[in-house]
Amino acid sequence: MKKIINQTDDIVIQMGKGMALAHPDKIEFEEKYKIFKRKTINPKKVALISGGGSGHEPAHAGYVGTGMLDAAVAGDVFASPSSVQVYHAIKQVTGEAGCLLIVKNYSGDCMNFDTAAEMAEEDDLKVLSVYVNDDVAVKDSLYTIGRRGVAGTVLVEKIAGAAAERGDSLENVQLLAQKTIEQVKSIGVALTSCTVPAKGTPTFDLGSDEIEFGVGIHGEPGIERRKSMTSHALAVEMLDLLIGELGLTDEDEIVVMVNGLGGTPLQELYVFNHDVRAILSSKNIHVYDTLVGNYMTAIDMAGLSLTVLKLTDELKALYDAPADTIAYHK
Amino acid sequence: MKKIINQTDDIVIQMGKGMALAHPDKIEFEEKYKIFKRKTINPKKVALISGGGSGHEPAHAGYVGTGMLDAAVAGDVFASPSSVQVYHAIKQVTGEAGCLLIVKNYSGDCMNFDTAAEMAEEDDLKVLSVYVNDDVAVKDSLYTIGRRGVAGTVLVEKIAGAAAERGDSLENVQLLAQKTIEQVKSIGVALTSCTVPAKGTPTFDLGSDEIEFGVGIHGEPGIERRKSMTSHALAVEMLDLLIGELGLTDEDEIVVMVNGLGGTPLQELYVFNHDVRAILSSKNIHVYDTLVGNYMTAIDMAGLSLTVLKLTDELKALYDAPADTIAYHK
Amino acid sequence: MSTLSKAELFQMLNHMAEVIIENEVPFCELDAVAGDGDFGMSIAKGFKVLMAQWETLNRESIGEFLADCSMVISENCGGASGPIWGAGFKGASKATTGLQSLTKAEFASMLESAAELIQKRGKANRGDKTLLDALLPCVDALNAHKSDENSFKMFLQTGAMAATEGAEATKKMIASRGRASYVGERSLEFPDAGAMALSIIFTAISGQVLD
Amino acid sequence: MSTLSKAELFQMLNHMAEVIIENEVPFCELDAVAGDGDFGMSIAKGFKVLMAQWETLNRESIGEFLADCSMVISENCGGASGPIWGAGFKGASKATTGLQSLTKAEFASMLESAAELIQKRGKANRGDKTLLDALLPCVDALNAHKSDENSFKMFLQTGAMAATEGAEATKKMIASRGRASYVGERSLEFPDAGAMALSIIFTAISGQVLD
Ligand SMILES: Nc1ncnc2c1ncn2[C@@H]1O[C@H](COP(=O)(O)OP(=O)(O)O)[C@@H](O)[C@H]1O
Ligand SMILES: Nc1ncnc2c1ncn2[C@@H]1O[C@H](COP(=O)(O)OP(=O)(O)O)[C@@H](O)[C@H]1O
Ligand SMILES: [Mg+2]
Ligand SMILES: [Mg+2]
Ligand SMILES: [Mg+2]
Ligand SMILES: [Mg+2]
Repeated sequence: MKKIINQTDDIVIQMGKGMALAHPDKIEFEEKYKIFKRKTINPKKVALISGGGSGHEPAHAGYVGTGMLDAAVAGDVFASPSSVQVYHAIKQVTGEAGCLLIVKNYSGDCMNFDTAAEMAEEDDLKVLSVYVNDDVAVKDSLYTIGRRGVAGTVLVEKIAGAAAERGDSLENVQLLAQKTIEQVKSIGVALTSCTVPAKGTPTFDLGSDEIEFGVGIHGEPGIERRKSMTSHALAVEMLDLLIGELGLTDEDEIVVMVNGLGGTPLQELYVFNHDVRAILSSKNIHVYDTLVGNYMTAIDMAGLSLTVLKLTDELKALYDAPADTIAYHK
Repeated sequence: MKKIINQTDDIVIQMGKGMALAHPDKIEFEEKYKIFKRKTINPKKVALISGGGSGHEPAHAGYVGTGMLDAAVAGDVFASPSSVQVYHAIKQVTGEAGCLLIVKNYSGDCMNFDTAAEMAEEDDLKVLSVYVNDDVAVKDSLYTIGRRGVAGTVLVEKIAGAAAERGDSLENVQLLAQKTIEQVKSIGVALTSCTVPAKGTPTFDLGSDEIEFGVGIHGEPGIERRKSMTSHALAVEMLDLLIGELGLTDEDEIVVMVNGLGGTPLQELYVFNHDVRAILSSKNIHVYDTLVGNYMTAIDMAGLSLTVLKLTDELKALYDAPADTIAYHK
Repeated sequence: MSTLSKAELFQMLNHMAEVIIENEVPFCELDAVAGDGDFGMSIAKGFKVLMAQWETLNRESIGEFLADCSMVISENCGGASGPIWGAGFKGASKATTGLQSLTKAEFASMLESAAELIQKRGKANRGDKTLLDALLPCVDALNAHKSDENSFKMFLQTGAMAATEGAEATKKMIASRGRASYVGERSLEFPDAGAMALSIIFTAISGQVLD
Repeated sequence: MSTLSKAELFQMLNHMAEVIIENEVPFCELDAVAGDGDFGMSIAKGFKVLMAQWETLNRESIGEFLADCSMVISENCGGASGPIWGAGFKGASKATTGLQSLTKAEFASMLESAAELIQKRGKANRGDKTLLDALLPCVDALNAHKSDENSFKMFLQTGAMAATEGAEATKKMIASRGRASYVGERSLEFPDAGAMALSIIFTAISGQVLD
């Protein structure tokens, strides 16, 4: 493993401090519970908290700021923060309007965020949660814990953030976040594994002509291992899955996010976006806005994910609202 | 080689189109001469053009927009655009106020941009040039063509862009760009090679515990091959070089740019920034602003570069001016 | 020996922490096959903090000690392991409040209570390919043998064998809880990381108990 | 044969383009050692366009044809190669305006004029470790032998040998022009990519000329 780091134990704290030093106008970093939060908290509005394991930078600290999150709680690399950490984040940013937790649907995250919510409720704080499960690589079955939350989470944070900033009630912010979750789907593909610093070796091995189709943002296996494909062929398959899941027709308007997984050159993301657009335009599906970049990464994995959000008028108005964070401007 | 691309021949055109499709409000892409330009050109202000080989995304197309460039000309991956391409870019965006070419100091780029300037002058356009040479890895000797231009170019574009937007004369914009060039220094380090798509194999090989200290943004060799180092040790050496070159003392105020070379996780950039700040603060050098991210990449290379710009009051005012481009907001 | 003293139990827990810390990398590797490869790291992290705070834990009774352990583990183990192992220790503490030593029966019900709280917290059932598939057979075996005349060591080794068999059997299961559940049938043929860890831990600590 | 007809020269240039295109990858590899590894790609790209536009080039005279080649190459070869090879073809065309065939002396001065414009454009000198270190010795050899009684083929082969020796000698030079100049002494022991290419091209085309 070659990485530009010091001791692996301290990586999240050093990163957090390095981030706060780079963006002193946007965020504060509290080392003890690894909480990133806005410089000034507005206690009148619904507070929005997300977080999860580290290694997905810029998520979620990069989305703390006006129009998006109030706080992001960081676990170790790929490991949910503890309930105690999340509890302290809730305590620090929640006012009378209450707090919404935006949780990516992993068993560890769900258990920790849920326990934290229970603890905060014991302190008479109003806490609701939503669970993002946009990854269509995973079968949605009664017998599993459901689908994983991946890059679509950023769009949920954007839209719920706009609702909270507008002054919506906690219940309404939750409802809008939930509506967004229902309209957002993602699928990823890996060209290489990621390497968790503490482990020091790649999580999985891929042959020099293989890709992992449907990979998760922690390097979890996906739908299947495949031979390498062209950008266009990948775009066809990935869009097919998403269009099918969302039931898109030529009436629909969507937001497209082409998300790099950390080790992918921007060059490839734009080439892929070109293919995505050619296919969408052949189907007369209208693209309202496009995001291309590293929004939700898997450390140093080469590969990308494609996210589609189907807009309704209600969601569009919120999508258009301003946002000013480290990694997302509007 | 595994990459998300189609034919390697077409990669720049597909990328360019993919980029314009993603940012229709910010840029236009002209396929014939591979020119990215602003949607509306203000003929009264000095036009700013940069460009060079592709593979450094988001440079330079990502810096086209208010407060920065008017056009960026793209060559093939790591190959200067032709003089004819640059000439057409000049023709398309230059008005009565003239045009400044911001050229990274490589023999190919210099020859092509110079020839283009000569061609445009034959059409009675006013064209001046500056050559960015911020890479301190290269010895500056009378016997070579001088130092390479790397990530510092982005800051030159920022400051010259602000001067042009303010309405400065061509001569003055050139002078300010030149002053910036004199105050900006960079040094890079590679953990892995990049892979040029058309070639299909890595440009160089590094052992599993080796780094290339002083690497160029095309994978050119640097100062020397070394054993891997911690982030902190790297920061010490890189800063020593830059501080020495700029003659920084504890009176000085600087802008720091921690630039990922394309395959580096953001995690590492922030850890590195943390080390950079610890060292700077021990030397009482004041950091006015910090940029952390992928600003000038070498396709998929893992590694980073560190750039320091020494501010004067004159440069600071321009640095503070707004900018609104795909990859840089202020 | 037919009871385990408080000191012996603390010694056993200390050894358990050592085993977990030593196995950080192998435990990660077990999780890498169908999960996300961080299990060893997540769990070792909490037990390292536990070791560091060892001398400060409340030693009034076994239950009190385990309750303190549960707090440290919940707060410091990452991922799913924090809530799961935290719940386990909390369950264990509930069954041992005030106790200064454990009979075989008390030991068995301590683990049974641990398994109950893990089930409550994680909502997993037998066969879901989690550490419960090692823990529940272990509890069953201990309950079946809690009145045997054997040594405490043999009693624990019976539990360890059952845990090992249970862990082995997870190879034939398709995960439906935890990260491995996302890969469906691709988790077949590989054991669950948490179940394997439990079998390794139990085997190690039962081996060290004096006859 | 003591002159080269227009058709023979066009045939030779066509073959040159083929050699360049065939060697795209090896030329990149030569450039990767101390440069940026794109030389083969940069140069092949222009010559591919040249081949595609082959039938549309102005065939009135050798000079006119070479001038057209120069335009295509300047516009379509990437990197330093566009200006350098464009200048070379422009120089060659200047020395051959209106000519329908070339004597050995005319061939030699065509290459001499090519070298001059390359020097003017790129400001490199002998010993700077560029393609000039293959081209200038080649021109010298051709000038020295332009009055020999040998065949045109032998004449060209003399030039090719000089180019090859010159390219070989670049191993001992430290680059001071082009991207390899940034690495200073680390360019030692490796030949210059452009010089090697010139030697390969010249050797190949001289081998194909009829006796
Ligand atoms: N809901 C659950 N109930 C019981 N055990 C679980 C549950 N989810 C996961 N586990 C156990 O936790 C182990 C994985 O732990 P860890 O890697 O720390 O969590 P994560 O899945 O968050 O990365 C699995 O191998 C499994 O034994
Ligand atoms: N100033 C120059 N004069 C003559 N030849 C040059 C000059 N600079 C570079 N070259 C030649 O060009 C070759 C490299 O071409 P290429 O790889 O296309 O350019 P770049 O250096 O821009 O990547 C070198 O090997 C050298 O022979
Ligand atoms: Mg995990
Ligand atoms: Mg080049
Ligand atoms: Mg795990
Ligand atoms: Mg080159």
